[in-house]
Amino acid sequence: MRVLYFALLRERIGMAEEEISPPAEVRTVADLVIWLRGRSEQHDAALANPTMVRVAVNQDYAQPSDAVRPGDEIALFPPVTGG
Amino acid sequence: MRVLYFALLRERIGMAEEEISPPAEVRTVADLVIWLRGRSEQHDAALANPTMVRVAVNQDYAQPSDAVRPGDEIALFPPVTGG
Amino acid sequence: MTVRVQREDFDTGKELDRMTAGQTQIGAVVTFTGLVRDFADAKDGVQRMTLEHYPGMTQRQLETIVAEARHRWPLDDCLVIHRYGELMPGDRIVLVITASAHRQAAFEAGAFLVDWLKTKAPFWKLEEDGGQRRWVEAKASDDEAASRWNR
Amino acid sequence: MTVRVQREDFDTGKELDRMTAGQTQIGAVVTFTGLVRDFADAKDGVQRMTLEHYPGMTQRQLETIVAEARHRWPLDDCLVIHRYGELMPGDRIVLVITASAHRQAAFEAGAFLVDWLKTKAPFWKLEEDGGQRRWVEAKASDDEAASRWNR
Repeated sequence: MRVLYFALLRERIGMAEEEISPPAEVRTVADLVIWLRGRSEQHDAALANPTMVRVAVNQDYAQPSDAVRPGDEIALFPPVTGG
Repeated sequence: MRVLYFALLRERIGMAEEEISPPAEVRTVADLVIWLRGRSEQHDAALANPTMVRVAVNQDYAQPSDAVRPGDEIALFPPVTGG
Repeated sequence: MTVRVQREDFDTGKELDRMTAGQTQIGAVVTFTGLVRDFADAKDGVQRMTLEHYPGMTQRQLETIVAEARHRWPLDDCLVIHRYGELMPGDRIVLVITASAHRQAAFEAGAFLVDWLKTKAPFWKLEEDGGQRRWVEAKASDDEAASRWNR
Repeated sequence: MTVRVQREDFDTGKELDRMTAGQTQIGAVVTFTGLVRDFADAKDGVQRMTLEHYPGMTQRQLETIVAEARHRWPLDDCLVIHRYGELMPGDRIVLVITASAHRQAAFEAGAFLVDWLKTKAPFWKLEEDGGQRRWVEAKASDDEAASRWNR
């Protein structure tokens, strides 16, 4: 499973992407965010405020209850500010 | 008093403008339209349907009750279709 | 703030560039370009449109409505060009450009000005199609669109 | 229907002319151009903005929303260009062009696409002003503007 970070989350976590293999009980977006927060202090601080984190699974916006599977491309980023 | 006609009204009445001197009792836009209808059969037919006639006094839209005075520029035309 | 009533064509891109060149407070620019369409009930002949107008009133009324738009929305700039004379399908008729710090102001002021042009600007369209000629009739839907700004 | 995500500048007038050339069914074309404004809380330094984006998702999501706009309004054509990379105040960021037989469709679809870009397109603005750098925060007003299309 590949995880991408963008903008402020990328800077806070200190990397643009990482390859991860979470345990089988990580089944949803919500599970994954909790699991990622355990990876480092930076992860924990960057992902602590759920209103500041958006998640896309395979390049589509995802809800906390949506499934994540091995092979997925997961992206975590702050609320967008384009246009 | 100068009266201008535009578009379909100009064609039906058969002239683009005329100089008129209505009697003193013609005080409002409504009075004037009635008076103009008496000028010829063409005037009468062209101005018969009030929903198809708009009036401007001195280049501003006017209501039937608005005053008309000697020296005014009066324009009569169908509903507009620009834009 | 500029209003032009002219026989000549206009260049939307050039007008847009002129309005925004060197400006750094404008965040949003909306342009509306109106074009002559093929006539809905066309026969086989050459199609042509003639736009008649009331010159003195047009300029005066356009300046009034542009002032009204500036009063209602925070506009940095505004341009209205309306053509008259003979036009063919595909030709440009009207251009409205609105510039503001905020996109909603630019969009709303643009729609307001176009609705106003459709219902109040003293222009009349004559369509010719081969031997047929026909004055275009005003649409009730245009009056409805314009009435939403009466508040 | 075209979507482009690019580093290079664009020419609104040229894109507009390309869309309308030879067309006689289009009656209304609306363009929205978004520009970099001076930063509200600027200090004295040189101002610069960097737009970061998520390339794969951007293109994919833009194509989806353009398809949605076509489904909601009778559009003859539609173009979205969004830039990324380094930009200075006054630079163009985004272009949306909508063309329709009817002006209301062109205006509404344009506003819909711009609202969507503001709230859903995966772009992030980093403002730099001399030594200061700051990620722009999302605005609640943008979410409100976008929510009016949820019907």
